[in-house]
Amino acid sequence: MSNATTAPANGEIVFYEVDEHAHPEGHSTALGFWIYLMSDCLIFAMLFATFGVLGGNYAAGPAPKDLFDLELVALNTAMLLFSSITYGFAMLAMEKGKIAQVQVWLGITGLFGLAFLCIELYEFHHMIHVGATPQRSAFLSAFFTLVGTHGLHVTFGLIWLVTMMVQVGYRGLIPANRRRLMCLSMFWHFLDVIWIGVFTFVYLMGMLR
Amino acid sequence: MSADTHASATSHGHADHGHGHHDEAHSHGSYRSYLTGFILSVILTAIPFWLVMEGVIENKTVTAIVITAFAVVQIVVHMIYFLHMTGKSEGGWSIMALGFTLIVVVIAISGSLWVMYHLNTNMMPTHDMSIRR
Amino acid sequence: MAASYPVETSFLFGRLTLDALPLNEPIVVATFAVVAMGGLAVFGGLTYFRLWGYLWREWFTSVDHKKIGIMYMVLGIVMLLRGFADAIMMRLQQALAFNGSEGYLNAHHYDQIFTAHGVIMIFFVAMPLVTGLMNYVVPLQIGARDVSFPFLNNFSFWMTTGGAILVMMSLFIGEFAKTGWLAYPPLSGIGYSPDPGVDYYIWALQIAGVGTTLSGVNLICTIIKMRAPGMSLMKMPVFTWTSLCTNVLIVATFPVLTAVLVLLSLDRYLGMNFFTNDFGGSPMLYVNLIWIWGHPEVYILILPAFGVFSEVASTFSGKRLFGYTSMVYATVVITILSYLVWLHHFFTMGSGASVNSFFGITTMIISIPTGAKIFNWLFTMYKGRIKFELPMMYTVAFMITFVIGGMTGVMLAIPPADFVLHNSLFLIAHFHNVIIGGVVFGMFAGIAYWWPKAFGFKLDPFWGKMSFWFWVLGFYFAFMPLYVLGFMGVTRRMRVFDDPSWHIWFLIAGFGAFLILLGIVSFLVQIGVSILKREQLRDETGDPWHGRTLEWATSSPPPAYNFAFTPVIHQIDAWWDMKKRGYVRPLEGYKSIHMPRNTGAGVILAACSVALGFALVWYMWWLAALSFVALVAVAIIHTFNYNRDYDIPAEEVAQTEMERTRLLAGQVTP
Amino acid sequence: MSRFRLILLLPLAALLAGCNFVVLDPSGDIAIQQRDIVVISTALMLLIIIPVLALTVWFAWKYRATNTSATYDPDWHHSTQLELVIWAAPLLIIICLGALTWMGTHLLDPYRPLDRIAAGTVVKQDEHKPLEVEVVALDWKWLFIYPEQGMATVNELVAPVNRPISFKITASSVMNSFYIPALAGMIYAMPGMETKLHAVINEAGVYRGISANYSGAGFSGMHFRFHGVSDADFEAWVAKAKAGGGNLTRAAYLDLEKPSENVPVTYFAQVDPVLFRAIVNMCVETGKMCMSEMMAIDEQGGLGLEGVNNVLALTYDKYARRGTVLGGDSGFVVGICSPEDLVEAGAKIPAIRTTPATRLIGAGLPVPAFTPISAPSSPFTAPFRPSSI
Repeated sequence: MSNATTAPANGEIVFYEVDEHAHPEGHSTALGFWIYLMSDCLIFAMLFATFGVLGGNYAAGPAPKDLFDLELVALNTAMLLFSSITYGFAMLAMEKGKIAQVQVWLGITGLFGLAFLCIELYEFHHMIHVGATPQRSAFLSAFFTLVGTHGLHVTFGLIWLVTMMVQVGYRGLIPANRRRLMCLSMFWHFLDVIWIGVFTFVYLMGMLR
Repeated sequence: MSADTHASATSHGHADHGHGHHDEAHSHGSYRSYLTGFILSVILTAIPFWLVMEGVIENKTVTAIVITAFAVVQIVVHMIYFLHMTGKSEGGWSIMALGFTLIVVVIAISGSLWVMYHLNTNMMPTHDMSIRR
Repeated sequence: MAASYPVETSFLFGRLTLDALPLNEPIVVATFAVVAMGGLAVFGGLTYFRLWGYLWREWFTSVDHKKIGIMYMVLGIVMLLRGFADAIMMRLQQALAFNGSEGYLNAHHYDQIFTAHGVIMIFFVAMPLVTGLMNYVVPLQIGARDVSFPFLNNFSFWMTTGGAILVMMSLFIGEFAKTGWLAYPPLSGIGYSPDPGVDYYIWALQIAGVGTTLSGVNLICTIIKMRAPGMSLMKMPVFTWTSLCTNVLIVATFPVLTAVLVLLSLDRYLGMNFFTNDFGGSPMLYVNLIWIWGHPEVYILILPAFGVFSEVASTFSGKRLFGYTSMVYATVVITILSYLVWLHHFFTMGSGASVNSFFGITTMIISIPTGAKIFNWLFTMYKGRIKFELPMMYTVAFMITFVIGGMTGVMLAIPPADFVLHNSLFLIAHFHNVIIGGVVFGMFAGIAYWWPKAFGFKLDPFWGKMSFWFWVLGFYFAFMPLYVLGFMGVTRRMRVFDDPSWHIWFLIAGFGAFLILLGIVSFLVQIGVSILKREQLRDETGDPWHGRTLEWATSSPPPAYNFAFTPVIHQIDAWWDMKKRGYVRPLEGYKSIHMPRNTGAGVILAACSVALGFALVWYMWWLAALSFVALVAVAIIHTFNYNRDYDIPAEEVAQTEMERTRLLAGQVTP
Repeated sequence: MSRFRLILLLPLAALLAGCNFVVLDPSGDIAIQQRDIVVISTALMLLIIIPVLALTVWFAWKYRATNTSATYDPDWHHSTQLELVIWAAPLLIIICLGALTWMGTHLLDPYRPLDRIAAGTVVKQDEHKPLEVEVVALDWKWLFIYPEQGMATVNELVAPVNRPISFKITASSVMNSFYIPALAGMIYAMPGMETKLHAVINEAGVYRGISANYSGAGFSGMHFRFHGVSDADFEAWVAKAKAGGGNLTRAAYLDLEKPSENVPVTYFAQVDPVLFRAIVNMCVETGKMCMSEMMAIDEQGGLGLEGVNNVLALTYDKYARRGTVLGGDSGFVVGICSPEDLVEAGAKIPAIRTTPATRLIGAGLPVPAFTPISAPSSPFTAPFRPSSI
């Protein structure tokens, strides 16, 4: 009786899938994480919009050209770019299943990320030291918040990266870990994309103002 | 960060999944594609920095437009070579989500700038700079 | 009030002192006593009947979308009571405060009450009800076992609850914001609101917002990835379609709210200058940004209700939905257009005529797809055979009420008209007209419609009808006078009045609020009576309404795994199609089913978040740091747990399904 | 279902009873035109709303399950013609409303100077010189400054009938909304900003004026009386007010702006001539940099790194409690020139933008000169009357 409804033979309509298949583990993870990144993108969009509106309000204080050091920003950008390619190498190693290589590349990526953060913190420290604090003007509020939010994301990316290194060491390149590494890869490259916006619209355009 | 909630142990007996959407859908690229992306990014980053640091173009507006164009191209490069975006990943849903997000981002940013420009022009007190001298 | 700033803080308790407890305010103390006694009774009862373990194991830690959906609904209904208590206090105050009387509420309380009413009704009533309904119904409608990320679902729920808890705390510890529900600066800035009220507001919304956004991501993925084979996009039930659009809106707007509130809190905590007047900040920017979130939010609430009405109209008319395709396109068009209209909330701020007319016209354009939807429901009834069960009654009441609200909405969309109606009680009447007439009626229709699916018995019709008539009449009595008052030039958020000719209208509105109170009581009685009479109201078919969509294909309540065998879809209204073509349930060949395992991580993470929010409100930096570190640590530790699922053995599945076969055998096949 | 209809009639019945429906029966030309738009748009929408309501009730009744004589067609779910109609009908209405919106928004833009006093009476430049009134929303009262008369009042506004009034509106602390329902639509009053409103009152009388945007504890008491009077009465009132009042100096203003509720009507015979400009520029306090100056400096690229030292700690404040827990005390930017300097400079160089020379009005319509929507008797043709330019 049940076979009558389930056998796909002789053109009869099938109402139930008897040949059970669960939806495979984590088959939505990549899409889900991507959608999360899109929502994160909107947070940055708002910060960019805020910077766009308030970026010229110096409150008779310092302007970008008094504060920004493009050489430092270029160095910073380089750090992030290098970390991107090294993360890419980690992913390639993961494809080949080479745990040690993955760990090494992840470690290098982390170091580049850390360097990026340190340079950014140095820049912030320098600005606050000369008195250009986030409280001084709407422009500085918007600058510190936008760049700082990106930096905060990098920080969380680093925490996640370290966690992943531990987990890869602990469980190897099991599918769950591969999936997580892939999500982290999206996250890391997404931060790169945001940084392109930051250096173009905040730093370079700021110097043009 | 806890997006991946199904952690699976490999031992489950569901090795054979009938559905088409099982593929991890992300090609992870190759050394070649990563290197291409990287080199393009370096170039696309270096040129705008050079343009601004050296003041190559006199007109600031033109410079701004040019570096914006470089940024857009570089974002596309990152999307393709690092994020492996194609029209096919996740059955087209990724690109659709991206497209929708871009629409919303453009509406929100340009709308805000437009609205705030109006409000500022209409309402903010202004005066001529010459009195400062 | 004029405490000098910065305030005294102690290391241990921050700025929290005994003065923050409203011990000298009889109303609050009485409320607290009632809540505390109620809470103790519930706590005692649960302890006495040893239900804590059960609740923890079966509900709090559950990752089952059905249980989470029900918990969302419970949260929404509990918060409805709080939000409505605020409403009726306002109505009472406004009915009393005439002829020189100050009423019974001072500004300090009244201003908190209307703020809390708005915040609670939108974020902690409407949102949980909508999310709960989507959570419960969508996976069943698409023939899925669960959502894409079951743990995330649990976490999202507890974050929403965490936000609600923080709002409730503000009632007894300190105070809530006195700024209106969107907390416009500079009023919500530290200069004019130095008290912790706005901080409660910020952190409650931030915590709940995380939950809402993640639940949006989750449901989008579920709908995209988990549909049963054969269910193409254009074969999805309309409720699933509206849910998809709603969640797209959620994911694309709640980050905006998050960002804006972050900026506001930076102003308040760190003295930055985004929305201050000094140092180049711009309060107008806040208004602009928050409405980029705020307008789509309205559609987040109404779209699922539209979905409910579509399902209900076609089910109870015994007919396929008229114009499915145009319904879907209308929904999609509304989704996109809702991003293009935000400025209509501040036409009167002073932007130029071109900006105003652009946003006015885009706003009106939204009424075209909305109008098309109304016509679609209308022609679904046409040539149908309409059974006026409770959900259908709500649908007809909705259609009549909502067109009026739509009309007044378009009036407000015309800038010159808005200049005389904005911020008046006309505006209040308008948005209650669409929110009660649309969202609330929609949620009640949805609850009545899907209740038998969730619990296996129908709701009592008598008390349902009582509730319906009280709600509908109460709505008209409560809000039609506000339209009238709007034309008399009365503005919102007023505490006392000096024009006696307005009094009668406030009395009528107060009477309407009283009727709504009876409506809410009847609703609660309805649930109680139905539970008592559940054996009479029992439905053993799983399909009490002769439904059309897949959720009616399984038993009521559905088993944990929803469907023993995944259905295959050939048509829209898949279940109707299956019944028509004489489907046969497979009765053997059950396999073990792979399911996610319950986890307490969501509760713990949300608890850490609430502690973090509370600490930040009161400047208890040690607690903030501690709970933040705990939050990160628990999240990381949770990722080390790889063992997150289990299998329901085939024998158990077979047993459950046999039971259903037995029940069905006792029925005449529908 | 007929019960619904009865309830719908309720507001109409009340209308007939003759309450004070000021929004529907205003006394100023601008508000009258705005009322007309409300009425026209409602009529346009009722064209579609009434059939929908009727059909809903009719279908619900006719196709009820107990009526087995009605046709039942469970598979009827599509009709291309019908779908065209249900999309086209709202579309047509919205096209009409859209045109109405476009015209109305431009013609009734509060920034736009009046071109008529009433239907049929065109404004003549020499004859109808607008009365200037500067409005300041304070916590929680309204300050009206009459620059021509050199006087100011609190919570009382008087204007001669049939003379255009030109309001400049700002606020001292938080957002409010300036609204006299009988006169014209509302406009926000915001600190550090200046909004404008042009209006005229056509009938003598006493009207309510309110703040339409919630602004804190004293909000409910923040209303005033607006008197429309004859020219002679206006002169008499000015004389009376000037006889009794004090002097609104900047110090007096700083005292006045401190929060107070339900403030009685007060007159000031004299006003510091730069007070309003100082309020808008948020530099009433001595030493504070004016917004206009700050913005001009910012436009030139700021004051450079030295600019960071240009801040002093706040000593005066309305509430005396600013500053944040982690951000420290609040300060202010030290001004380089005083408001007087600004005015002086402004007198020499016509640079302070008081006229709407660069105002944004949108493309479609040039600033004035044809009769806006007038006769409600011909509501459907009026908005589309050809321009007389």
